[in-house]
Amino acid sequence: MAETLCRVLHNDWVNDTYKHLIVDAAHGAARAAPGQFFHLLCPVIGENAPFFRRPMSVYRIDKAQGRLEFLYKIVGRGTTTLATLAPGDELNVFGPLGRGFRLGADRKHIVQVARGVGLATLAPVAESAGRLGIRTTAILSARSPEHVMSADYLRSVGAEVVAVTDSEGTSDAAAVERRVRSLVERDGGDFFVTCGSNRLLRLLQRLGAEYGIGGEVAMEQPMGCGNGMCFACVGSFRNDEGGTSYRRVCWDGPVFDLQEAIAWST
Amino acid sequence: MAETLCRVLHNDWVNDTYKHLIVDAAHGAARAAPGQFFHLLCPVIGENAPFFRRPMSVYRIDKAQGRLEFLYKIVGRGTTTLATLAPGDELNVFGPLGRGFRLGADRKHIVQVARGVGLATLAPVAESAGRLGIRTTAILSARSPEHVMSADYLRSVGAEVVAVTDSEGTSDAAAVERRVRSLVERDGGDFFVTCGSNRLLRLLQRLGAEYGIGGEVAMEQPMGCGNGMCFACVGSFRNDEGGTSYRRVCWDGPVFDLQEAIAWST
Amino acid sequence: MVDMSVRIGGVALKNPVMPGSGTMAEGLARVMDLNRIGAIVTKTVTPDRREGCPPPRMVEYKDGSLMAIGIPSQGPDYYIAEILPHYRSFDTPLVCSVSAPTVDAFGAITAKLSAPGVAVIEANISCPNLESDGKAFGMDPEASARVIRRMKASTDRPVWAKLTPNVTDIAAVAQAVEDAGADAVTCANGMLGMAVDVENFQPALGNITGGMTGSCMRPVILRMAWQVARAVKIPVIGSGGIATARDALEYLMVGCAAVQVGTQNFIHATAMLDVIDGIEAFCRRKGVARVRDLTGAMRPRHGLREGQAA
Amino acid sequence: MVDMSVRIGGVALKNPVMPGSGTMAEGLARVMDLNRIGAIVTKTVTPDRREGCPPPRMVEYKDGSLMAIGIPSQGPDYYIAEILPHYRSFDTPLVCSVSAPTVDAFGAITAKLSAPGVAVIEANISCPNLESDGKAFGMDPEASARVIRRMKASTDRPVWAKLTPNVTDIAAVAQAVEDAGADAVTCANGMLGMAVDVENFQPALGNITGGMTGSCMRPVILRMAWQVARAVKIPVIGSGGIATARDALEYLMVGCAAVQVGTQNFIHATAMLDVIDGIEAFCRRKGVARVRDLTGAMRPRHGLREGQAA
Ligand SMILES: Cc1cc2nc3c(=O)[nH]c(=O)nc-3n(C[C@H](O)[C@H](O)[C@H](O)COP(=O)(O)OP(=O)(O)OC[C@H]3O[C@@H](n4cnc5c(N)ncnc54)[C@H](O)[C@@H]3O)c2cc1C
Ligand SMILES: Cc1cc2nc3c(=O)[nH]c(=O)nc-3n(C[C@H](O)[C@H](O)[C@H](O)COP(=O)(O)OP(=O)(O)OC[C@H]3O[C@@H](n4cnc5c(N)ncnc54)[C@H](O)[C@@H]3O)c2cc1C
Ligand SMILES: Cc1cc2nc3c(=O)[nH]c(=O)nc-3n(C[C@H](O)[C@H](O)[C@H](O)COP(=O)(O)O)c2cc1C
Ligand SMILES: Cc1cc2nc3c(=O)[nH]c(=O)nc-3n(C[C@H](O)[C@H](O)[C@H](O)COP(=O)(O)O)c2cc1C
Ligand code: FES
Ligand code: FES
Repeated sequence: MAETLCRVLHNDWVNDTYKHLIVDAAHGAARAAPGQFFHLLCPVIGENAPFFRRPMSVYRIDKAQGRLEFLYKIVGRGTTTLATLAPGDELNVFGPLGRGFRLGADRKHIVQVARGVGLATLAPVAESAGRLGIRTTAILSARSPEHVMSADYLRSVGAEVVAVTDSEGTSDAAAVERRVRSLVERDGGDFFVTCGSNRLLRLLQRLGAEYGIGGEVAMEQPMGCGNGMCFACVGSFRNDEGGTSYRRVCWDGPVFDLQEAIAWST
Repeated sequence: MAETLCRVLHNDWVNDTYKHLIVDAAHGAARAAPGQFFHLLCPVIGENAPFFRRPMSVYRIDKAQGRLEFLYKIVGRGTTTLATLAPGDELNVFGPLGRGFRLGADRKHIVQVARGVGLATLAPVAESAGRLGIRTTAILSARSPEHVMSADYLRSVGAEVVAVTDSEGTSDAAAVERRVRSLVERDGGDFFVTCGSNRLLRLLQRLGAEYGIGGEVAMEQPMGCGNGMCFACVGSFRNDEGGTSYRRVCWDGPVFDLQEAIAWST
Repeated sequence: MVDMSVRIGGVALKNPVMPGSGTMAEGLARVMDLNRIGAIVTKTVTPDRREGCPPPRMVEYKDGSLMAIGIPSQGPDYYIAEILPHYRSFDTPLVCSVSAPTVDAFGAITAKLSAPGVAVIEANISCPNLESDGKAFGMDPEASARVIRRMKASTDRPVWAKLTPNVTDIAAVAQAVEDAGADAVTCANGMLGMAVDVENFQPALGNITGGMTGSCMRPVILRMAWQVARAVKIPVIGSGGIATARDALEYLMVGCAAVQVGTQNFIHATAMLDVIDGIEAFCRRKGVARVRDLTGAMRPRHGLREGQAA
Repeated sequence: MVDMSVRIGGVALKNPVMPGSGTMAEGLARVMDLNRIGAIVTKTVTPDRREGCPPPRMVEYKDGSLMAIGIPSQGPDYYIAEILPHYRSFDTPLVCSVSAPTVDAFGAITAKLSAPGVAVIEANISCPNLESDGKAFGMDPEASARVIRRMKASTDRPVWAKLTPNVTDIAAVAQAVEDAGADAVTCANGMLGMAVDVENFQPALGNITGGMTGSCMRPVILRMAWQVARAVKIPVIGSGGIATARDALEYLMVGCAAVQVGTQNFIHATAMLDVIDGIEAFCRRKGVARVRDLTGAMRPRHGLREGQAA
């Protein structure tokens, strides 16, 4: 884990709100695991003056070429200035940070359900599962077919992809529930991973409890240090004593046990 | 006087430390007089975060085309980010501000002595004098011949130009004194204007007093508002009662009577 | 149509936005129409003539500035003869800020400056530069109350007390001046700060200490305004780090009836107009009929983001 | 070779740079060698277990941040069992920060935490989030002195008193704790601030108020450190807005013997190393043989830039 000045290789639009960033980061790429994140020092430009770094999950890790990839949505100050970076520019990257996914080799079929930026977070899980010979089905939920990102990439690493969208009316809870039930009942789905939607988190918690299937969720919270030092990023989680306690998303997570997580109303 | 968003037309190096900035500013250009200044909102980029505006004298005013020109030296945060502006970028310009030179039409021969950024400030005096039919001799003092700026421009508006430089050993006080004395004694020099050097200010004060010749000097001081409101920009000036008082460089100046000014040791 | 008018301690203002004392001067009238702002507030006047602090007077930071101006003042006679006339042509109420070294002198200058054209006297009991170490009347509730009582006895004009933020318990000072008869409190002046020119092993300011102002001070002064608004019934005027309408709205929502814009006038001379227009646009967007309905409109957080809190 | 060592209240430090309490945790050891810094300072421990403030816990500004963390604490037993061992492998002195709701409880936790491996106890009498409105022991010189006296009676370790900046006269509090036996004072904790989420008419922080820290607070806290250093003989540790060596030098020159880096650790985890290296480079460049010679090295401005001042 270190602070590294990386060179930007690529930073282009994927659709109208997302960009795909690739940086040269041999050291970071060598060590990052699925679900971990990097804390990016976004540039200060005019009124857009992000004070703290901004957390971004690793979207792809290319250990061979020593490259790190991110897929990010432009939502505010930091991501706005991040979007101005051009190939050749420098980016100060701190990480890898946090606890990633724990993909036991005894899994048979991982069902991942992602929406929005969650797609970025779950992509390396599929890649990792592929390498471990674990079957993966990725249900990608998005506003419209144009917003379904990385389906081709997921297929290329061996995942089966199901795209569901609001505009086609296929993304509602009931429809996704039918899909997931069928994956569990007919296709041996035995582990859930999710990120990016409280609604989908609640759904998988319910189904996981019903079927007795374990799972993990990657949580988000605005961050200060990203390194467990400031306690700014806490959220409530179910604890062993049947109550809830605050845990640091950056340090105890960002990946948490599916049933310990509590869908925060955002 | 107003705050205007101008378009940058040109922002190029003149030598290794100075840039020449041209902006489209019909309103400002129409009203600016020699010796007045504009207060520029320099961009914020990373650690270079100028909080207040930065004052710059008008170097050339092209009323016909509605253009304003500045000649500036890169010295710190604000001028560093100013230097990043490219043609087409916007620059927020506030002005014209301050009290400029008073070139009575009864002058015969203005002797101007400038060094460093003072060249920018005095250039429009020569232009104005030219239009009023007043003879001007400009003694330009610089580190080396490459640092003598705007000699051609001054000649084009009718001024006689004498360049003196440190590297050629022609810029020392004694040499400049001989020049000025000769301009007064042989060529009818009857008004002094100066900017950019305490040493030259003291010299002209002494010669002005000796010959009974009036003059003006443009002073500099770090500024807050540039508009007489904050009182941050005061310096000491001789007052009527034989003492000194603080006066606002932005409001009571930046152009002051030669003998009222006090050379601040900077 | 949004009703932008407010009443502050007996004076009707067409809107709640005015400059902080010492952050506007005659030059502002060249840049904008002073009839558009809620009040004109002039630089503090002292009984004596003074030059103010030695330069350098300013240090810049990324999001604020440290200034040690002092009170360059030419005395009340000059004020009446030279400053007042500049503002007589506007229909905007004029707030005259005064300061003095003693309670008696506060009374005398208040009486003297209750001249035609002066609508309000604001007591600057908080200027951090006048006394060594920044000690000021405003640091002591008793002394503050004495100043206000004397001023009230010396004038028929409303008196606003401008508090210093350099205190442990600003609400206590606010209560003391309210009890002494102040018609409103302004919260607050600059916070005492300093800077070192490390290259030269010397203070960066001629005066060593100065007033820290600008956006970066807003969270601290806003907290004080909130504490003051909960402690007094008289109107509170917020002043500290207001650069945009959003910033002004924070002050209104924690309980202020009006706001003063200071340092931002130096960067954008027409900042107050943007603040006024922005507040009005916010009211329209949110369906707020009267700007005064925003005063104290902050409510407790509903449903904490993560359920139960510790 | 510059001698970077300093002695603070009976403890020898290899250099004058350490973290502020609550701004480092075990994670820092993954990023840098904790043997390089002057001291390790751990997050404040309270007698009881507590969860800390409800989220949201943070608001960002251009040059600082407002955080309401509270003191999530798992109590002294957990500290001794789980936290201390993390730091036993470093030869850097460990400063254990404690806080408590009563004088008695301050004594008890101090006794308990005077465990092997703890070199210094720092009294956090200043945390602004614990009590409503931010009232704290540190706002009252008497109460502060009582805490320190009790702590000194409960331990053989040096006791440092960390002051709150939310006071009128910080020098008076410093003198009180010096008289009570404090071995050093840390100046200061975060300044109490707040923010409003104007879109939703609610406080931006779950706790309403929080501590304002980061570069933008430096001018104010630096002024306080200067006032404290002139008032006491014990060493002063400066803490407020230090991001670079230059910032640390300001604190040393106004009279501090050491500094704590806080918020900047969150942005650059290795900030303290840059501060240490930068101070050493400055000493070399200026021919300063011992870093302790910088303490109080600020001199009056020579020859005011414009001659005589008013
Ligand atoms: C572990 C982790 C991994 C993440 N991975 C990705 C990723 O791969 N791709 C991606 O696009 N985004 C990701 N995010 C979210 C991303 O960090 C935020 O969108 C970003 O920090 C917003 O910064 P900003 O300055 O643009 O927005 P700001 O101007 O700071 O805020 C804009 C809005 O976003 C909200 N916001 C700010 N920070 C966060 C945050 N950390 N989490 C949730 N909401 C926030 C604010 O409350 C505000 O409403 C991740 C977040 C976390 C915690
Ligand atoms: C009326 C007026 C007209 C001017 N006209 C010109 C011009 O035509 N061309 C030109 O190149 N410069 C001119 N200057 C100087 C110019 O304003 C400064 O060089 C500029 O503000 C420095 O900004 P900075 O952010 O780059 O430097 P900073 O980072 O602010 O400071 C760098 C150094 O410059 C000093 N400095 C900062 N501001 C000023 C100032 N206003 N005057 C003197 N020293 C300062 C600082 O003390 C510091 O040592 C003028 C100044 C005034 C007051
Ligand atoms: C340069 C300057 C001069 C000031 N002069 C005075 C003054 O004379 N009297 C006074 O009461 N306040 C004075 N103030 C304080 C302002 O009126 C205002 O309360 C303070 O700056 C906080 O607001 P801001 O953060 O918007 O600047 C001055 C502030 C500045 C920056
Ligand atoms: C997130 C955070 C948590 C903090 N927790 C504590 C604490 O537990 N105890 C304490 O004495 N100070 C605490 N502080 C104060 C810091 O130690 C430091 O004094 C303060 O932040 C000022 O320094 P800075 O501006 O460099 O951050 C905390 C500060 C921050 C930002
Ligand atoms: S972001 Fe600092 S502890 Fe998580
Ligand atoms: S810069 Fe504000 S008065 Fe001159």
